[in-house]
Amino acid sequence: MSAPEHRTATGAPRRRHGGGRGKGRGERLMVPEAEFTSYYGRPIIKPPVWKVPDVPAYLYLGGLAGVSAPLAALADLTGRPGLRRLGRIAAAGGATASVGFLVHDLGRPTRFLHMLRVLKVTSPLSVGSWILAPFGALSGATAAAEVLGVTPRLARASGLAAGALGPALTTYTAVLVADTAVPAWHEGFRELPFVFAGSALASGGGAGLLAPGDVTPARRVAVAGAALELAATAVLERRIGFAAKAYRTGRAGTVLRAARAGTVAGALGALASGFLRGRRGRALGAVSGLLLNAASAATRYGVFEAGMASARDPEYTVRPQRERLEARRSG
Amino acid sequence: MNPVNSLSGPLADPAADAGYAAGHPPRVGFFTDTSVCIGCKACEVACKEWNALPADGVGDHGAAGDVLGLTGMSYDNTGGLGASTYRHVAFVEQRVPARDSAPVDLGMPSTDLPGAVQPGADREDATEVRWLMSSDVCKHCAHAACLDVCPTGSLIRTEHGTVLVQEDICNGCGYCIPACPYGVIDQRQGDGRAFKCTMCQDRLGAGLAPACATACPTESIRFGPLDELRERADARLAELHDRGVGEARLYGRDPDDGVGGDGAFFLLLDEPEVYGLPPDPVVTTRDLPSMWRHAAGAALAVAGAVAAAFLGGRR
Amino acid sequence: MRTWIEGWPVYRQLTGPDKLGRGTASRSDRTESLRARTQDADRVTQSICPFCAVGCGQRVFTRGGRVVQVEGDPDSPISRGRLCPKGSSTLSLVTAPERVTTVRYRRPHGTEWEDLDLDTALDMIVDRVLTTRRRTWQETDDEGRHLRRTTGIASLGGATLDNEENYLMKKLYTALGAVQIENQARI
Amino acid sequence: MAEAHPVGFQWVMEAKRRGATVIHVDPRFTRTSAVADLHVPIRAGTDIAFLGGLIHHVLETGAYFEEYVRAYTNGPMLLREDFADTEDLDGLFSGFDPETGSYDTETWQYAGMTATSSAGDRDLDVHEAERGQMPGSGGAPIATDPDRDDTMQDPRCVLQVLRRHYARYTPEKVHEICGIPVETFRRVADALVENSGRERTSAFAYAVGWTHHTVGVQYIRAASVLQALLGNIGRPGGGILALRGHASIQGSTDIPTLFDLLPGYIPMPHAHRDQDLATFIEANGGTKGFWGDLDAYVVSLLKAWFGDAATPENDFCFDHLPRLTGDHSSFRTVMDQAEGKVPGYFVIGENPAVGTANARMQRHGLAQLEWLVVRDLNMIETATFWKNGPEIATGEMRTEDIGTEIFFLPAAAHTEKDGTFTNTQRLLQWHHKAAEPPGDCRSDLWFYYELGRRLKARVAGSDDPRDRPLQDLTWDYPVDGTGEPSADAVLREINGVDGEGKALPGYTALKADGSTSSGCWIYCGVYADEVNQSARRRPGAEQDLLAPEWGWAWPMNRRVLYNRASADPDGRPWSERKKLTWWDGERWAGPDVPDFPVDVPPDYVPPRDARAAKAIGGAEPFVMQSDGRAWLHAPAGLADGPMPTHYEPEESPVGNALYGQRANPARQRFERADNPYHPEPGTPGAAVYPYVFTTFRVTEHHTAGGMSRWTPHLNELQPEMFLEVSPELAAERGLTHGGWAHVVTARSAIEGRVLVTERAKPLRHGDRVIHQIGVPWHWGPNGLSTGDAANELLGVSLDPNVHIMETKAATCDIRPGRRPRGPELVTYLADRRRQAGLEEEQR
Repeated sequence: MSAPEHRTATGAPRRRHGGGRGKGRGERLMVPEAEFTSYYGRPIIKPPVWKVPDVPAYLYLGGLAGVSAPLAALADLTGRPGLRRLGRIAAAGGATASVGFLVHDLGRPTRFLHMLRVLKVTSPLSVGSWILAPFGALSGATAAAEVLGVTPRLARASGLAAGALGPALTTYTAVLVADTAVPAWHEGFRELPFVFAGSALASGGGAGLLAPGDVTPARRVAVAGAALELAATAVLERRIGFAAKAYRTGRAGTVLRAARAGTVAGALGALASGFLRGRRGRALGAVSGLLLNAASAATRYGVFEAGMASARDPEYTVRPQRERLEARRSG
Repeated sequence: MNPVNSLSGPLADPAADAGYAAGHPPRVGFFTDTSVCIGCKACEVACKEWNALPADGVGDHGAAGDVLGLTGMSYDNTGGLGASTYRHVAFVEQRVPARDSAPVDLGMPSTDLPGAVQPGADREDATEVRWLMSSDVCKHCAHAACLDVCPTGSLIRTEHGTVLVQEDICNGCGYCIPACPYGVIDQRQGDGRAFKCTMCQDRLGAGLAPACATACPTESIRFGPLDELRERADARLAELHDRGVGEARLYGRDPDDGVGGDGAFFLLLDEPEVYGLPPDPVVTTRDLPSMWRHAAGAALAVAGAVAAAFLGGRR
Repeated sequence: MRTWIEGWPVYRQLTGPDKLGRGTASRSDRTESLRARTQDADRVTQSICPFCAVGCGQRVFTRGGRVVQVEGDPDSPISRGRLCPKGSSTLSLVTAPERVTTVRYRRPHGTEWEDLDLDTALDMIVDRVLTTRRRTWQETDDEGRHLRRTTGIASLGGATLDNEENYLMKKLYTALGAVQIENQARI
Repeated sequence: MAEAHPVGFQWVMEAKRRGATVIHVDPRFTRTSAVADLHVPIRAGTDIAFLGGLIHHVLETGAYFEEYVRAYTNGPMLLREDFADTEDLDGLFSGFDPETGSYDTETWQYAGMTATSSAGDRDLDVHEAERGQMPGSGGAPIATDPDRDDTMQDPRCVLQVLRRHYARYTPEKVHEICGIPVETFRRVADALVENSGRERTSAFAYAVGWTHHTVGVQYIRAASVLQALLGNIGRPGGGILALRGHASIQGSTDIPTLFDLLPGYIPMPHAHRDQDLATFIEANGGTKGFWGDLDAYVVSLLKAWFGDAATPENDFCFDHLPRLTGDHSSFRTVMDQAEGKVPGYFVIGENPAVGTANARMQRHGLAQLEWLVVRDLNMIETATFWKNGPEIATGEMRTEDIGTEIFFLPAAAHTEKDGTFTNTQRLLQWHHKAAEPPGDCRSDLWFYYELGRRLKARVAGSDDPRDRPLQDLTWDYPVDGTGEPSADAVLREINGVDGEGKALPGYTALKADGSTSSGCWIYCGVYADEVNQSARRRPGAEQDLLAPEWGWAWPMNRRVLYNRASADPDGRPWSERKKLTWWDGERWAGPDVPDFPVDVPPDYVPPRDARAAKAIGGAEPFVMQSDGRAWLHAPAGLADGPMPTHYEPEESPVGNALYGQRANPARQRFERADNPYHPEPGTPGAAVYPYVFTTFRVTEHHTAGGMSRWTPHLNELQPEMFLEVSPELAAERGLTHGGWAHVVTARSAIEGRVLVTERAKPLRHGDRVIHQIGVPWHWGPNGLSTGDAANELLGVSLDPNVHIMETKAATCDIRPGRRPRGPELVTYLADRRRQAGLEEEQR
């Protein structure tokens, strides 16, 4: 690798943030911006080795499954067989595919079962595995019963159990990414669970819009989820300081802007579909549901990319820490 | 006695915290004194020879991925720590004012170096070059994020208070990699598992020092019980300060820092980030209880939202 | 069954002191059986580093006749157990897969290497030495000064040769009358 | 030192920790500079000006150790009236013959000598031009005490001559020549003076940065003069320490595979009409000091080699030794090879195809051989030049045209054989065999033993007198089950035995009557008491700092040479802090083995007819010198002047600021088409090669790479050939950091990746800026990391004393981008040579 950035082998290039506002222009800055130093611009933390689409898909599908399961369970209890059927299949399919992507992403896939070797509350992935495993079994059994049309009582019980686990499935993934040294993820550890919750609701609800019969609860879930996601994202970007740049710029920024547009459009469409009768309403609902799911997947991918970008650029690591250190020194 | 669920703050005995009975060996570590490092890289080679690590990148010029071939980063053609590199010697070249000029604090990165001379100008007498070298290694944190996030129990605390990847357990989930605030651990291409410094766990068991510390010609890398190393480091720091080396500072020595103190700590001659180290690392799991609370809240919101959606009549 | 369940770290977490699975509960079989390969060496041989002239002490660990580790000899008052990167690479140097371990022969004007038996090679070299020596012998120079030599056979040795090797070289060459005997020491 | 001898450098760091000042003088800012208290950048090839400046400072400020200088150096000795200095002759000493390019050294002698000067001069059969080849082991034989003035005020005394010689080496001149600011120079001078004297000592450490010059020997001499003036020789913490680069390079000169030496620095005999052993001894031995026993050393050597065949009647087979007729050094030989005059070549653990200056000439030599034997661990370039040498690529050679028959025999590694290495401090250390060599790999000991055995068998029945030496040669060594001869037995032969076959205790036991044998007199004692002393390994922690029971140092296990000088003339330590060897009333005492006849009291005055060791006065510590003193002025033994003088390198960008004589007048040059030199500074063509380059080594590789370019863990650390340039030079030539550039000389062009570094600092020379390029040494076409070899760039010009080449300073050009490839390279180089006006001149 050559190092085109450097004119010489001299180390520690010092980069001034907020380019163009340097000393030479006669401007007087209110607070002189701290210079940022790094080791040849190399990242300080290691960017995750998690692959695309494996991990974003795992995050998205977990959310979809986690909302579909309670949706199906309650649809079962409230006599909405269409929603029940679709929810059960979405829950099981999402969980299975989610596990599939997770295993595929492992460096040693044959050692997948090592995930259940220990139960570590300090490890969101361990906790998640212990949620995902029973959830997968329960939702799988439920869906099997649904498809085969057997043992509806058992299916109801297992469906309820899966439904109870489902919400946890939607948000542990937020802890999973936040419990890292990746600045854009860690700094957002308070907001990310709500972003993921909202995004999961939007996708689960959105999927429900594809079901035959009454999909009102799904529509409500979708719209509420979209609202939660948008609100939580807005809070996230406002509160996490310098790391917010990772969500606004680059590929992550582009993807997240598209996701937001999709979410807004999908939510509006879903809402509107409630006022339209017949096939047009159903069709609009279905399109909105698909759009919401696409947007939800894009949100996870955007969050993923924001994290990757913040891991690759040492400035995300150094600046906040340096500021913290200076504040501590002076205060 | 440590609280069993300690996630941050000082931790007197990490091994006890991990279930080792009283009478386990003392916590050991490295004190790397960069003021006597000559950048010879014996540590890198001795480590790779002992641990039978593959070379990463010979003859491969500029392929994607890690640093291969000549990097242009002074004499550092290693780039950083990685799955096949448990020791990494950083080389930093700096132009600084000549030592005979008025003293300046070289450690502060917030200003341009006083007296810096532009290339091309006559630099006779005005400046001199400072070449910093530092052998980086896994910090074996008191609170090790890599260990805590590991879902398989592959990463463990050993009886020596160090952090070890168990190769027969790791399934390559990769979680430890972004969890490390220092960017130490990494996944080995073609193998899939994560690797990092073991502090030569096998050698420790045989009563030997790790390979790097054994080889180090100038005792820049010292190995020993952490308590002794901390005393030695304090004395060395005082000595350097007495000699007017005001820029010397310890890094990772303090048990009150964000990771509960490093098992491998350093004496540096400039700010940590100059060497590629984070200036104020915090173990991510410090915030884990709060994360779980927020996640629980959000999950409840999900549950509530789904439940609420079924309220009222059907349309 | 009981052993099996005890082998499951979750069980050990629940029943032992390591509730969080950070240490004792999670240890694997491999970890429990880790041993330094120097412990399993049949023999430790004291040696000297072959690179520069500082003369650092080395310990060579062998197992089954194969070198398994080379590291600094702490007894050496010169090096006190330390080695530089080159010295530290000695294991790779002596066990390199690229190391050539058979005789290679290139015939005059040949375009490829050929195999050759070591014994045959020695005899061929003996032939060459004797022939060349006879052909290029100088008994006296034009002024009648005694020479009793050949300038047809030259030798250039590296400076990693042992003293004993240099001694046999100088002794043999001198008896052959070869004078262009040189060494890295001049280069 | 930190770069190439990191483990030795631990002791420098230890000293620094205890308060020592570490000063690093080097054209480049290296790892050593990084931890030194002061780095002094110097223009490559100007160290004598710098050291001369220090000598000037010490003499003019009276900072020399007067008592030491008076008693232990030749400072008081008076020189002949007809001696003329460089001050008088504008850079030449008296006695220079411009036709032969060599000196008649007679006028350099002391006044009042009854015998005429040095060995060579008496030896009328040896031609003038061959005298440089005579190493002058014993220095000038002195028959009587020369005239001297112990007040050291006489204008003809050495100290005053020295003062005049260095009068113009002022700090300002040092600045002008070396580029070292006056203030920096003063800091060095002050530190050196403050740390020398009774209570303190300073040491100089050097490596090939000092020896690889056309004035290399005089570099070391300059340090010797300075250290002798400061009283820093023979005392703990003092000295001039050669940091040698190979495990047994010291051993390779002690037991030399060098053309001009027999074991123990005994000169090889020269062509002669009627020289017998006695006249050889007379011509080369001294009358005083330990060289006075040369007869015992030579006879014992001949007994070791020819055994019972060597008798007093046949002069101990002295006539079996072949005779020299001048320079048969490696470079001369290679030129002869290139002309087809040398059919056979053994290359043993060496890689001249990339490792020796003017590598192209080396390969042309290889290509003209009839047969070549290469023994090595790896498939080095010397064995593969016919396949992938640069000349194959340029079309200058075709594989099919190369008639060289090549035997590549794989060698055993040090772990696979017993033997001794002699390290840089003369310490013999035994390495034990740890494993069997794989496949056809064999030790070089096996190879030569086997070669000798077969050769002897083949000539056993011969009646050709030429074969007599071979027939008489002792060659009986025990072999083990694998056929490996016993290195232990060889070492014992080197040590030597007495008439009863018992191992000798030391060289003082050697006899000239044929009753003793010893393969190398200075190693005699390594097998004392029938014990392989080199294999002693009492842990250092159980011994004092000298660790006398670890290995064995020649001579006689002494760790500090000339340690008699650590005591004053009366035998008392100069200071308590720096005591090492002293007279305790009965004998010389102290932790080290005294480098002095142990029971000769300080007040001993030898009788006038005493000779050899008996002629050493009790206050004359330099026991190998014929006058017992350290030489500030060398009355004999050197081919290029009695006092070090600043000369510019063969190629330098500027003229000599001190004298009209630009470069060493006695240097060895080879004006050949395949060895073109650059135009002198100031001539029109000089601008074609405007920059200075200096070759260097990095920690991660070993010399020409034969032992490091096949090791993955080293190659990943320094994976590519690179060129170190300053930002200023990069700007001037448009070089990009990380990009390619090529360095051009009249010999060749090599490419490398550019490392623009502020460690490289342009130097001022008057109103000129001198740019210096750092070119590492280690690459070649084979191995895991490959690249062009620095030796392609270098021409061959040699130090006249030891025939070592100048690699540390030469001129070049540097251009962005890769070098031309294939035949284009040949035309490119020729074009540049034509621009420089060299091509017409040469062809």
